[in-house]
Formats: sequence, C-alpha cells, structure tokens
Amino acid sequence: MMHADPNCVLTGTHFMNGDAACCEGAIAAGARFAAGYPITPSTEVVERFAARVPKIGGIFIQMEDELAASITLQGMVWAGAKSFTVTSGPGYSLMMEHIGFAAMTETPCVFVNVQRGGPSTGLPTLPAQGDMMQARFGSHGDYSTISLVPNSPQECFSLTVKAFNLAEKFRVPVMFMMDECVGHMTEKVVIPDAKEIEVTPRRHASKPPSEFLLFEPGEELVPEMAHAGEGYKVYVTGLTHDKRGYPLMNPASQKELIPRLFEKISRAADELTIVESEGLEDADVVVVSYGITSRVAQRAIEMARAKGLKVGKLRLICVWPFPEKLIRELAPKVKALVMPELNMGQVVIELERCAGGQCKVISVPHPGGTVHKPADILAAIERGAQ
Amino acid sequence: MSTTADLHIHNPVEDVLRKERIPTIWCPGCGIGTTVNSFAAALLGQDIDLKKTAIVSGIGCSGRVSGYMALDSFHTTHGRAIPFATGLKLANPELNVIVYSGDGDLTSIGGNHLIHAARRNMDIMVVCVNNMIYAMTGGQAAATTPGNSITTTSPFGSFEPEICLPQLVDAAGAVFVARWTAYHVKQLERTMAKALKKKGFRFIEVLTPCPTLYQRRNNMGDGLAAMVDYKNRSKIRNGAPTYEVALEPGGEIVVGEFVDREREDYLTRMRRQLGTNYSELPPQPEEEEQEGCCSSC
Amino acid sequence: MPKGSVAVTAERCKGCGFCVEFCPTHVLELSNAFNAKGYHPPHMVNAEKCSGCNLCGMYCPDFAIFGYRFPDAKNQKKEA
Amino acid sequence: MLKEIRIAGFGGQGVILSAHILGRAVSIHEGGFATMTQNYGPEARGGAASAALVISDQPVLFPYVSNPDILVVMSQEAFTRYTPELKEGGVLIVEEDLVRMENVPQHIKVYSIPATRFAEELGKKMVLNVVMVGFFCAITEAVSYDACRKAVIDSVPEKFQKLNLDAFENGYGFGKNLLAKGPSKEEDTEPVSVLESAS
Repeated sequence: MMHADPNCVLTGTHFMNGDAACCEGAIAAGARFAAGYPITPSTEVVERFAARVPKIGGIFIQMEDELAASITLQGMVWAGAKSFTVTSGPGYSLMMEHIGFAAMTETPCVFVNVQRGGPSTGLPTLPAQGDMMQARFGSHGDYSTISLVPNSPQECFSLTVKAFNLAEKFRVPVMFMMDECVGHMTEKVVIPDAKEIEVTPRRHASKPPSEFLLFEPGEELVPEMAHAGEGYKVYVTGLTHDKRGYPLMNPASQKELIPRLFEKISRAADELTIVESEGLEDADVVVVSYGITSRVAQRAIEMARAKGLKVGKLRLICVWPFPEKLIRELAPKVKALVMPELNMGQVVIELERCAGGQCKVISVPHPGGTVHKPADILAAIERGAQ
Repeated sequence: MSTTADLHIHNPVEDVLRKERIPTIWCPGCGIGTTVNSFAAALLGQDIDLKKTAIVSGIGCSGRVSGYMALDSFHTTHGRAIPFATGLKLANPELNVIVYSGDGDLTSIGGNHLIHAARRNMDIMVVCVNNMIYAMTGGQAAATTPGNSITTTSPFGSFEPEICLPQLVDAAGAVFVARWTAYHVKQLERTMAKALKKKGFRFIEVLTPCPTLYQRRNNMGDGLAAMVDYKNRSKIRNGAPTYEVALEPGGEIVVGEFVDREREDYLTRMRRQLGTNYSELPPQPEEEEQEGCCSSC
Repeated sequence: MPKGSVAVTAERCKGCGFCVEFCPTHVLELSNAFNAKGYHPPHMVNAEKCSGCNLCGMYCPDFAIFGYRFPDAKNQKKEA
Repeated sequence: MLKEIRIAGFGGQGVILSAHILGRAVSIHEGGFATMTQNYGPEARGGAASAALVISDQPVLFPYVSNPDILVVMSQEAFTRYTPELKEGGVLIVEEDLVRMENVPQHIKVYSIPATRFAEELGKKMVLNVVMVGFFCAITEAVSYDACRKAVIDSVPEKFQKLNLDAFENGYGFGKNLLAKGPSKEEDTEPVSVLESAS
C-alpha cells in the first residue's frame, strides 16, 4: 500500500461542493490524467481538474465527445497513468461501449457519473438516480464492475479515492455514481494528511517480458499489467482473448475469460459489501437506500422512531456488486424492507430478488428532479410495520 | 538454390511481426498485408526505438494490423483508435504512436476523432488503409465507396458521393498528408519513413484492393487486377492541392505527398501556453511534510 | 550468376500473384503445386535473373516470399 | 438548532457566493454544519439565482429548503417568488432599492438595506453580496461576527480583501444600528416599522 503524494493533496478543511471534492479525491488517489466532455451537472469536476493538474505534471484533455473521452482515458491508463472521466446522463450512455472495453481489457479506471433526471436530455440541472441499472448492465455483453455511491461532498472525496483503489485492485472500471444534488451540494470537506490516504498502486508486471503473459490470472484472479513503452509488446483487444491477449474466439476461451471477470469480483463479496447500518438487530422495518436518498431516508427513520417504530437503516455505499448475502440474512428477520430511490424502482428489483419473499419489499419510487419528501418514506415505513 | 537457414537470413518484415499469428485473416489478393511490408520497412529503416512504439487500431480488416505487429498493440473499439492513441501519447509523450486502421473505421464512425486529432495536431501518425468498403462486416457501402458501386447495402448502386480524405484532414490541420496505393510499395515506404520522423498529426491514405467484398460485386476482377489498375491510373503529383485529388470512379488516381508543413503540435503548444503553470514533478518521496490547506476551494 | 534469390514460405501463400506480376525481372511464376490450403505458391522460372531486390517481398500481403542478395565471395570466405 | 436560509436574486449579484461565505463561516469557523445548494436557470447571466443554506449543530440530512426561516431577496422576482414560502415568524431581508414590497405576509420580520448603493459607494457594485452578508450577520445572529469575517477573508482574492471587509463592516454596522434604533424585533406579530420606512 502506498500513500497519496503530499505535494498534490489539499490537506485541510474546506467548504466545497461534491464535484470539487470528487476532483480532489481523484488527485489524491493519484490521477494526473483525465479526458472529458462538458455536460451538466458534472463539468465542475473536470473544470477544477483542468486548473489543478498542470501544476502537478498532469493533463486534462477536453475531447470532441464522450465516446472519445471514455477511450482516451484508457489510452492514458495503458501508457501507465491513473485516469478517469466524468459525465452525466446522455454522456454516460455514449460511454457505455468503452465501459465494456475496459471490463474486457481489464483496464483499471474510474467513470464518474453525476446523475441527472432522464431519460434523454431530461433534467440537466436536477438530480435523479436513474442510471443505476445502466451502471450495472449498460454495456453490451456480460461483465461485472463495481459501483460506489456517495451521499455527501465529504464522501465524494473519500469514496473517489476508494473508487480508484478498487479499480486498481480488481482491474475493473469503477462507476462512481454521484447525483446532481450531491455534486452541487456544498459542505465541509476534510481532506486528511496525505499519509492517511491509502493509495493502491497498479499491479505491475513482476516478470520480465520473456516470461510474462498479459492476461494470466494472478493473485485474486487479477492479472498483472504492463504498459506501452516498457518492452512487453502488450497486445490488448476487446475481442475474447487468451492469456497472451491474443484474439481467440471460441467457446472455450470465452468460458475461460468471462467467468473469471465475474469471479474476481464475486469472490471479494465480503470486501465489497460496503454499507452503513444502524439498528438492524431488532428492526421491524429496514430502510435500504443509497446516495442522496439515504439522507432523506435518515430523516424519515428518525421521524418513525419518534413514533415508536423499530426502524433500521441500511445504506448501500457499494451498490454493485449488490450485498446479496447481507440481504438474504436480513430478510427473514424483518417485516419489511423499504427502498426509496430517485427512479421508478431499479435497485429494488435486486433487493426483492435477494429478499426472496421472506419479507415485504416496499419500493418508494420517485421520478427525480428533487429528493423524496421524508413523509413519503415515513408512510412506507408505517405500511411496512403493519 | 541455397536455403535461407544456410545463409542465416530471414524475411526482414518478420522482425516486427508476431510470427505466431501468421497466416493473417486477410483474403487472397487483399492489399492490407502489402502496406504492412512498407510500414515494416519504414520502421526498420529508421532510428526508431521499437520498444517505445505503439500501434493502435479500431475494428475491421485493417484493424487487425495492430495485432500482427510485434509492437505494443492495441485493438480498440470501432472508430476510436485515434482517441485511444491520443491517451497513450498524452500520458507518455515518449511513445511513437501509430494508428493503423481502415476507411470505414477512421473516417465514418471515427470521422469526428479524425478531424479533431488533426485540428489539435496531436503527435500521432495515422495510416488509413482505404479499400473503399466495409469489408469485415460483409461489404457494405462506406463513406469512401466510389459512386454507383454495388454493395450489400446499395444493391442498386450507391448514390452517395465519396469523401476525399486528404482534403478533409488537410482542412482540419494535419501537418503531413499523403496518398499512395498498395502498388506503390517503395514510395509508401519512403513516405512512411518520412512521416515516422515528423512531429504532429500525420495522415497517409493507402488505397488497397478488396477483391472479395468490393471488386467481385462490381466486376472489377481480383486483387491483382486492382493492383494493375492502380499502376495504370495513378499519377504522382507531390504537393498537389488536396482539393484536386478527389477520387473519381475510373478516373485518375492522384498520389503523392500533398501536404508537408510545420505547425506546433498539441503537447508543445500546451507547454508553451501553460508556461510556468505546467510542471512535470519528479516522483516525490513519501516522507515529505505538507502544511496547511489552500483557500482556493 | 544471379545476384540473389527468393525464399518462399509456401504454406503462407494465398496465390494472389502480386509477386509474379511486379517482379521487375520476371523471375517468378505461380507453380502448379498446391499448398495445404489449395493455393499455388510461386516458384522461380528465371532464377538467373533474380537480383534479390525483394520487391516480391514488399508486395506479398502474406509475408510468404522475400528476396535476398547473395553475399559476395569475399564475405562468404570470411564467414567460413 | 436547525435554520433554513434562502438567498435569492439575479445572476451576477453574487448570490451563491454570499451563501458560500455564510456556510463556510458556520461549518469551518464555528464548527457547526452547513449544507448549501443552489438553483440555476439556463441563463448564464441575468436569470434568477438562488442559493439555499441549511445550518445546524447536527449533521444536515435534508439538503433542500422549502420553507426558510430566513429569506434574503435581492430582486423583485425573488421577492415575489420566495416570500410566500417564508415560515411564519421568519425573517425577510430585502435589498430595498431593488425590491418594491407588496402583499407582505403577516407575522414576519422585515429588514431592509440599500446594499447595492452601499457597494457603489465603496467603489465596486459587485460587493453588494458581502454588504448583504454583513447585514445578515448583524440582523440574524445565525452566524457569529468573527466566523463571518474570517469566511469573507478566505472567500475572496487577497487584493480585494480590504474592499470586501469594508463591505462586510458596512452591512454589519448598518444592521446593528437598525436593530438599536428600531423597536424590539423579537416579537413575531406585526410587520415592523422598518418595513414602513422601507416601503
């Protein structure tokens, strides 16, 4: 484990918005390169990055579109850099192909999506959580990635660092699923001393080129990586490939490659069960939420407790992979799971599947544009408690 | 006849090929492999560090070139070789970055990236193998398909005018623009050698036969017939204004080095513009202390 | 005495005929023999005219042929 | 103790920065909690601008403000749009030259200041927002003078520090004088006399 570069970390207490904090998180995590394309409400991240990184040896390039941005960043990664891109709604849709490319080529990188209302151009300046299923399943083909969801500017900093660390550890594209509200919300953000910020280094080739296979599963099923210009003659393709990286398009090589891309994530299920919980032990109803919605849910929980209801809180910080085991254990012990989301019911589908009919699952959908009224969540809690 | 083993000689192109991947997937009479010979000769004839040379392709028949070259090879997504190459170059300016891809890939789905990389004068070399058809997907009309051609998606003859690539990239700001055909192996080698040594956005179009998916449907014979046709129809006009080099069906094929000019490339201009705002920090020791916070939040 | 010769890797050949057509001294012809894939690889019919210029190699899309010049007598002695 | 604040005006007045300064004062210099959000229209300039600030001694959960305790309006449009949302007993702070008050709700307290004119007298119209911050600080006491002053200092470029501090003091002093002059502002019954003088 390494630590952040003290020359680049803005250690101190700040009053900054989520977009700015995300930028600082990326810098603290070691990102010195990014490619982007302007889109509300995410642009502030790269605007700040463009001002910050030249002085610390980095480059931000504004590409001609999101298709370009989402692959340029991967060129940067294969040249040895840590890199990311930032977008919202329509831009995220355009980036889907390259999320698949990153998954297939095991390119460690971060895609930040500051979610806004949709579909299509929707609500550029207002929040939603409508891209959660897209984060999981958006690209064609079958793959598994990680999605983190912050609920405050402070977490936009700390979880961005974590997103980069997980990307390096698992060699996957990590989805950082902010929303307009969190992105534009300004709060106190404490950036710790660089020494307290752990940074996961790249899993770099430990063997000389003559013995090295670019896609040979190493420790934890994750291959080591060599970069362009290091003499390894890497071969990277989006086609199904063998351990050398050479295209090998048959059922056997598909079977060897694709399940491993899933398994490297699924075998770390415990590590990737990143939640914040409270009062689950004796709860009748548990409110399951993520992102900005979790803050509103918290208020509803407090209102319900004031009425004497036994309500627990389960906040998903890592939504994908979904904390299946936790839900399977929880469902038989409660009357109901209540899930408010700023969409018409996306992650609740997974919640329902994992609850397996052991308890009621109550979706509290919201089309976005603002957040729930705590009273609406309270009403669902009361229904669940009956 | 002595054997090559006796003489300790081998095909020089093999020095830059992933031999274990030969034979290629290309059809008999396809010209892509021919362009690779010129490229290999150009690479080997230069003082170029092959360890620092990366080749990037998109999708399509020509998109497979990257994977046959024993360089750092990146076979990316359809149309996006240029932005990927841009990322490589920016994060490691020491790399020689070459994009080698097809006409459909680079000029249609990737057309926007082509324009903007030329505009930025990104320091990469682009070889566009133009076989005038979407070949790998089965012979559909491309932006480069000559007017009236029969293709699977223009069964009654295409009726879209074809794009003139040298004129496009010239207008967008490329510093080096050339066109040859697969027949011009030596000229192509020399042009590639020159382009490899030049800084900025360099673009070389190479017309190649596609006997299987273009010529067959248009009664144009095999690959060899196309090569002979190139030989007969080509006219070398170095320095020709690019607005005069459009390809007309059956007309003259103007080839040569059309544009060779100087313009500050992206990274040079970036460094100049940023001035003291840009610093390439050496890796910092972890122990160093950092005090306080900045108020620029 | 020819100045050079060609080497053919018959199994790579796809019989396009580029080498035959563009050999400046007309050294080559496609043979009657088949390779494993059913193509007719080239062979030398005018070996004495070969200059070893490797234009055949430059044209070959399949890296199946290349020309080489014979080392001169002096060099041969040195090597021996 | 949770207070919801809305500051509204038009783009270019520094509405967002004024909320930023207040939020910074609370969360960094007073050790409390502050959450700021903002609304924007599609216009870059001249459109409606509004910032919402929730301050508390507890972490703020709900980020938005629908019924503020304190409302600052710096344009007629803002007055018309947001005044009806003000809580009963709430405080309305008004840029008196830019807002003509009609249909003022009952049971609120109104304080007015010619902030733009003060700013112009200081030589830079753009510091009207900091005049307003000073006035806000004096009137509401939601944020301490010291914290607010510090937040002004670290929110503006160094060469404009003196100007901004003057603006802050100006607004603050005016507010304190107003409080001293006027009748008790603690009663939440009638619109206070300040209103009459303003309108």
